[in-house]
Amino acid sequence: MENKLNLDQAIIDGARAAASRIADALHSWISLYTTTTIERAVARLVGIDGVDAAGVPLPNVLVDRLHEKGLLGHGLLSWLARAMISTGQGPQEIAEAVAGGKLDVSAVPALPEEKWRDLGDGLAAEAAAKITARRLEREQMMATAAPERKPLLYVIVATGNIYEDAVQAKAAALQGADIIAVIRHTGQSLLDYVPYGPTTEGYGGTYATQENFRIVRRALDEAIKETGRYIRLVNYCSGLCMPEIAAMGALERLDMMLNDAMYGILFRDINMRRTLIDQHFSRMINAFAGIIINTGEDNYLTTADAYEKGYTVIASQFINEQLALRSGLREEQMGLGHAFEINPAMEDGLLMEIAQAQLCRELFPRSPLKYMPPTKHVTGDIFSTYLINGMFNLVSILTGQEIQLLGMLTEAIHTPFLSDRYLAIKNARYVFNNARHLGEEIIFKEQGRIQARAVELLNRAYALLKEIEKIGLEEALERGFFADIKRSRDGGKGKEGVVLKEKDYYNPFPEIFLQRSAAKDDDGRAC
Amino acid sequence: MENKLNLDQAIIDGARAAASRIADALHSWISLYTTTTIERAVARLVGIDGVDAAGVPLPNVLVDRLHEKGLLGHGLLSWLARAMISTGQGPQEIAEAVAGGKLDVSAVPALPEEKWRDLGDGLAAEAAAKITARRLEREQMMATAAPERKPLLYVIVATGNIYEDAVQAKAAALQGADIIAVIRHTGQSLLDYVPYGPTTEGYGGTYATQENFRIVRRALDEAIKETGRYIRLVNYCSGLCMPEIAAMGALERLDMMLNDAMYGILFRDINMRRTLIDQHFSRMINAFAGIIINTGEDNYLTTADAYEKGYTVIASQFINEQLALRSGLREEQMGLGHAFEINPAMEDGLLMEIAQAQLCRELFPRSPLKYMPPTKHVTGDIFSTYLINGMFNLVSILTGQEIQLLGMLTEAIHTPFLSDRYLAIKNARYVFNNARHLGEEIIFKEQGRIQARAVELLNRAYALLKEIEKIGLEEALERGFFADIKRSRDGGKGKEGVVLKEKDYYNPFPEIFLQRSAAKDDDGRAC
Amino acid sequence: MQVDLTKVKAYGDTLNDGAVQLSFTLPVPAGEEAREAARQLALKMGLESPAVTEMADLGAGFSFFVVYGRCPHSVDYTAIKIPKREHEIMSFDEVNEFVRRELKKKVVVVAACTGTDAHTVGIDAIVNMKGYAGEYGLERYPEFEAYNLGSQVPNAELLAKAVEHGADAVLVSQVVTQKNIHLENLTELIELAEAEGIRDRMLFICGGPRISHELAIELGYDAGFGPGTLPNHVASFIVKELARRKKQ
Amino acid sequence: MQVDLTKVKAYGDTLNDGAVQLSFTLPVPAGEEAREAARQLALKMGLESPAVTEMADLGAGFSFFVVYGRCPHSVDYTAIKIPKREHEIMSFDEVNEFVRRELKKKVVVVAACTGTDAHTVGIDAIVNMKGYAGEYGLERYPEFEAYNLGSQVPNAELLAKAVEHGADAVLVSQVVTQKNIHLENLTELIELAEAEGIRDRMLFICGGPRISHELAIELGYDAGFGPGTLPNHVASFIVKELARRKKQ
Ligand code: B12
Ligand code: B12
Ligand SMILES: Cc1ncc(COP(=O)(O)O)c(C=O)c1O
Ligand SMILES: Cc1ncc(COP(=O)(O)O)c(C=O)c1O
Repeated sequence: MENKLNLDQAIIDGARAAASRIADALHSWISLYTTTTIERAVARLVGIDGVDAAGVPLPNVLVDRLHEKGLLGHGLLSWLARAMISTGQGPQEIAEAVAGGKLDVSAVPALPEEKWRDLGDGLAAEAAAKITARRLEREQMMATAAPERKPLLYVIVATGNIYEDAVQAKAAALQGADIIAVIRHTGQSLLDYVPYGPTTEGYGGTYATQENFRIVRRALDEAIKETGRYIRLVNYCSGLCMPEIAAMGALERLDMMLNDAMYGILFRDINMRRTLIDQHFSRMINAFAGIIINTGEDNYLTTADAYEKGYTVIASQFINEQLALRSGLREEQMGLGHAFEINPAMEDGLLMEIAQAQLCRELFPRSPLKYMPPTKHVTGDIFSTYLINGMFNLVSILTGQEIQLLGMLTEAIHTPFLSDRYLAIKNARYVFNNARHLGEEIIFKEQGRIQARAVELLNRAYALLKEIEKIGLEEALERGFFADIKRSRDGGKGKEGVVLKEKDYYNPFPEIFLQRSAAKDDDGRAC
Repeated sequence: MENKLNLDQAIIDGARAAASRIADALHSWISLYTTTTIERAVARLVGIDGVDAAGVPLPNVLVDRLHEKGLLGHGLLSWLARAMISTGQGPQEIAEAVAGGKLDVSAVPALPEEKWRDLGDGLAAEAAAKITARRLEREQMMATAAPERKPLLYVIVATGNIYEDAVQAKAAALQGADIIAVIRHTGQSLLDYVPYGPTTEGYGGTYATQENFRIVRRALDEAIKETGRYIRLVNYCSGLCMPEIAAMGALERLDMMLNDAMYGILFRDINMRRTLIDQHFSRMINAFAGIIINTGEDNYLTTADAYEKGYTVIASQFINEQLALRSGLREEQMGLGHAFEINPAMEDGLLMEIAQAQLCRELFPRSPLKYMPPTKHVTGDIFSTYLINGMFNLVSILTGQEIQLLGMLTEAIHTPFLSDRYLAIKNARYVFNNARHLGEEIIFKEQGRIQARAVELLNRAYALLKEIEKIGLEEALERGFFADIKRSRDGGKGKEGVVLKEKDYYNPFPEIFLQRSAAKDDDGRAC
Repeated sequence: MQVDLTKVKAYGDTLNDGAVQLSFTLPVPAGEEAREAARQLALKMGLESPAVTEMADLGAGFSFFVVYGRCPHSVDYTAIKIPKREHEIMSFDEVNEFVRRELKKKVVVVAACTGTDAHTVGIDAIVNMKGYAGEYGLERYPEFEAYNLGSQVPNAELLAKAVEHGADAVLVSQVVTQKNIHLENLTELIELAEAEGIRDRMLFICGGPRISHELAIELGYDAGFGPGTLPNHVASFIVKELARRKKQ
Repeated sequence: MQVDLTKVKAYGDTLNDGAVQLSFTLPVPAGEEAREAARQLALKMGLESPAVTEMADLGAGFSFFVVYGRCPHSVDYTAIKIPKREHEIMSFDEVNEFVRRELKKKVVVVAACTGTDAHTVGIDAIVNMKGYAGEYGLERYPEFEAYNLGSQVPNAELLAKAVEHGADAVLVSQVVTQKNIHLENLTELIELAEAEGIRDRMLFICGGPRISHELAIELGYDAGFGPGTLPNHVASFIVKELARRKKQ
């Protein structure tokens, strides 16, 4: 990575070290807890699926029962292993029995660890093998697919109906999109369960369900055959069910997940602890599954001013990076988010966008940055929006971004039409091709406006990180450091789902997941 | 002007010197001739206007009679002066008498020069005073108007109906346009007369008539009052009546004229000599009237490939510059044309556009370059066209252009709608403001793609100029050096209007016009 | 150019030319038949001599069109009557002064973005201290007592809070409009309020990017505010309307 | 997703949602009444629940609108029959070979851009040596004798030259279409040819950005060629059609 901005490496190192200490502080307590959704994710990983007569997912039924009886702190898997031994049934049958009232969770007899431990480990190993198989499947498909050209073109489908989504996802792929995200229903992140089966009604998007994952994956696999390119599928690993969605995604070969450490706290008012615990477990799954995560710093600039608060994005990226490393994610799996959200009416705004994008590029040289399009300041004038999106694309090719969320000309109006995506892809292809090597040809004036802005952003981010290191991330969130949103430490949804681990808490997955990441690659980095 | 391209000054000087010798060669014969339209322009300058019963303009009636009788080589003004003395009537009455068959042009008695010379000189001085008054009027209005911001926004109106044009011109000015051109009817340039009065029917544009000039000037003067900005009016000083239109424009306070030395030859198949003689006289008028001319090199790229033949634009600009200097035009009055016409599908095409635009800027640092938008490769996809126009605007602000012809989103479809202009202005304003100082912040890599392209263009232009110097411009036009169009020396329309000047040819205007230009400004340059 | 306001037509470059631009997608593959289908669709909308200026293959059996044509329809502009909020707009100081003078009590407002909608920027712009575009929000008005419940608030909870705080006005924001979810949510709120017998005890005001005053009135609200609304617009309406009702 | 081809509707993001986008200008000043006028105009085109997503003041009493709405109209795609040039397209070599084999004489074409239209790029693309998009033009075909008269050629002059050269085909280009000037010009040419009794002695072929084969047939031409035409398309048509007529 060329250093075009004249950055001071000591400040970069200082910022990273501060973020590391912030993450360490969080990790001093994160591992003490589990949550209802972590345990449900475990249930899903070992094959429990389906719903009861009332439509409640079986992982919820089972975990709720255990929670009611105060048994969750031991870990679902130890209970399940014991139940399997005592009933001679498999995980799914046991869950069905509990749901049908035929098995009382407290009726499963205690057994010494040696008796059930191998069974539990075996179940986990089997689950891990399934995930590994999907990861290898992806790697193989990618190896035979046409080589990728960066930035990758990322579009969303958001019809609310999974069958319509599938049609549109495939059409977008045929038009040239590399990455398709199925946007979620507005309300899903606050549901403390994952809906079941294919769904055809949703507002602002379609429910993330395992069946829906499968349906779109199938459509995109067809597109992969037809285009010879690998097409990535994305969903949202956020809200009250991050670990479960990570599990589902790992099993259905999703390729990317929106999976931020703080998004749920800030934008969904989910309890801090709950979110920080859940993100860790979900990220371990993503890391193991070879999934690229997308962080959500871009969202800060939709509520806070993008020029004023540009530095908060940088600070947050450092924190997200450190937390991600602790979950076993490689830098190459960290789609750190940033955005082109400065008011287009600002004089020299484009220069400021260039500075911010180039800064992200230089600070996180190995990460496939996720660059978000203008959304907040675009209007119903679809022509202007189309143009501004083009300038966004220009900054991207100029600064070497990798994951390009395409701006939609109707951003201010409705979730994208089929034709909006077509036009967006056409826009990006034109700009990327027509300005392909502009980045190589252009040098920024020493201490000019662009360099000065980048330096300012970095310095302010460093100052913020030092401040957060002092007060802790929780306090920083209470004071509204990010996104201009204040969240109290004990407020927010889902805190009742946080459970202190008992001494004998059993969950073999983290170890399995982190093991792989502990292996080193040629550069001596985790892989 | 910063040198961003690492150009070799010796080559620039060489190219300019070659162009100068090409112009000298032309001027060895240009001054030997007059043309019907030059003499008609003289008639118009001294106040002859209106049409005869058959609708033929009186300047034509008079000049045709003189031409028929072989009298034109002496110059219309000496005849007119003598006719005034012999009849005691004014120019207009005399013209009317000729048209009405009441005065036979050969019946005007010969008189020794001392008898009519003062009268002739007086008529010319009076005409010059009128033009000077309009020039001062403009200068005053500009002095009190809001300061201009470059690039100036230039739009066209082209309804075919002058009243509709006036409404739209004013609306465009209110929306922020700085310059309004009224596009001409498709057929006008081949008319060997200037239509008379207001016109409401035209295809592709509206006839240039003196009354039409007045109508739009009035509408724009209203806009000047309402906006506090000076709004420039443009028309086409080209075709078979260049000198007459220049005269009309000078009298009606037009501010710019499309006025190229070769456009008529190449794009209208007008006779070479006719065009080269006419352009010289018309440019002297424009020079004296303080009008900025716009040259037409951009048009070459609509018939020839813009990437392959980019250097022909540069060569032609050097020639146009030298010819313009010989007509008394200051560099500040030379809106040398170039264009953004490289196929948008070309990889790194934007870099090539930047190179060409920056090159023009550095070669002609004092000239208000006229930068033409993409036209040839845009399509009926109005969204894409809007975006490409935005990239054009970006190159303009990046390279310091001055006169920005705004691209229309419906370029491939129809002459502009009112809303097309609005959107075009919005596009330019956004890009210029958002990237205001980008040019100052960016340096081109030494010998990178951009610099290499600029050097290649300059070298090839220099080679072409040396070649033309050898063979003469006429031969170059015969061989299709410009626009991929071949024109034979003796072909083309209007050659019957070329008249060898007699020894006693009388026309005081060139001297008056060139006199002013001979005055020097602070920098020691003609002003 | 003299426009006949009883017969206003679209304007391209000549009065009454009726020029309009259209774009749409058809679920048929690109080709001459598709182009003709696009033309026919434009004809069905009444357009005269529609020209398909762009046809693009979108893959998967879809094609996209840009069409220009001449629309013969006209609108009687003179007959258009828009229900408008009648109260004039006052400044921050004027509003507070007005409350002190005319209402003589603090104005209580309870605000939320309801349903599953999580877009708080709009309601925050009106209510939060900081305000919008340089105008302070209602929280900053000394004569207002404002409660911002945030986003994704169920209608029932909003009403309960309104009663609890003795609200003079309920402010509700709706941004997501897909499948008209905003209309459903807004209707439900009014129905609930009526069922609870509190509809007339307070003002009900809604806002959002697709809300107009007209629409709000139709839905049974007292006022509606769309894009570009500033806090003092809302404050002015509330206090003037409260004063008007007080007098009755 | 099963499309009913007898009732094809516009597609936004759901089958049969009828979504279309419109933009236009109205000669009334921007304001709530103007916005409503825009909405009403969309309603008159039959759109359901039209939403005006943008209104801009254009100055001088005009305003510009972007509208989205749902178009209930549908088109019977199965009933669309497009007159098509039936001859298959041959390559440069195939055409020349065909002429040698079937016509046994050089094919003479006379081409021009007529009236006051000066756009030669299109006709040059078809006729000149260089051709277009990598395809050689007719001048380069050994079995063709092509005369390109250039632009702004009066119809009468074109016909005279066609007779003079014994043309097998007349090629005419029209690019400027404002106020349908192209239709006038093209009609005049055919009328002149009929008046002179030479209409059936040669093929009349027109082309240009707004020309379709269908339109050309309507205007009395033998064929029409629109955007994207390559020289060999035209050459193929000419030689096959000449051969067909020869056989009759
Ligand atoms: C910012 C934003 C977000 C932020 C919201 C952050 C936050 N805390 O608010 C984030 C990134 C979290 C977000 C998420 C989503 N968003 Co969003 N988002 C936007 C965006 C870019 C801007 C909205 C905005 O802030 N506008 C600025 C404010 C000031 O304007 P305003 O809301 O109109 O408010 C003004 C007036 O309307 C009025 N007003 C508004 N409310 C009220 C109330 C009262 C009482 C009064 C008096 C006045 C008033 O006053 C305000 C000031 O003038 C729009 C696109 C766009 N450009 O409009 C999409 C948009 C609204 N989002 C959309 C969607 C679909 C979503 C998601 C559902 C997508 C997903 N599944 O991930 C999620 C989930 C959100 C949910 N559950 O509701 C869609 C909605 C489509 C539709 N028409 O139905 C849009 C249009 C984008 C798109 N084209 O797809 N979004
Ligand atoms: C290049 C160009 C010019 C050049 C022309 C140079 C030249 N020697 O041809 C110059 C700069 C001189 C010019 C001038 C003017 N132009 Co012009 N010009 C264009 C432009 C940018 C491109 C046209 C073009 O070359 N297309 C490329 C060719 C290859 O495409 P094509 O013509 O469609 O040809 C293809 C097919 O249609 C077909 N075809 C065409 N003809 C024929 C004939 C036959 C027999 C066959 C088989 C096939 C065939 O095959 C070709 C190859 O596939 C268009 C805008 C645009 N982007 O389309 C405006 C445009 C055509 N011009 C326009 C106008 C108004 C003018 C002027 C009148 C403006 C003025 N008053 O100054 C002048 C005067 C010209 C005149 N008297 O006619 C308008 C026409 C508006 C309308 N619809 O009526 C346009 C659309 C621009 C605009 N939006 O205002 N122009
Ligand atoms: C990191 C991240 N997670 C999640 C979401 C949205 O999904 P939801 O709010 O439905 O969880 C976003 C929004 O774009 C996001 O950036
Ligand atoms: C220099 C110049 N003169 C004239 C014209 C066109 O006008 P006309 O051909 O009607 O003279 C153009 C076209 O853009 C031009 O560039």
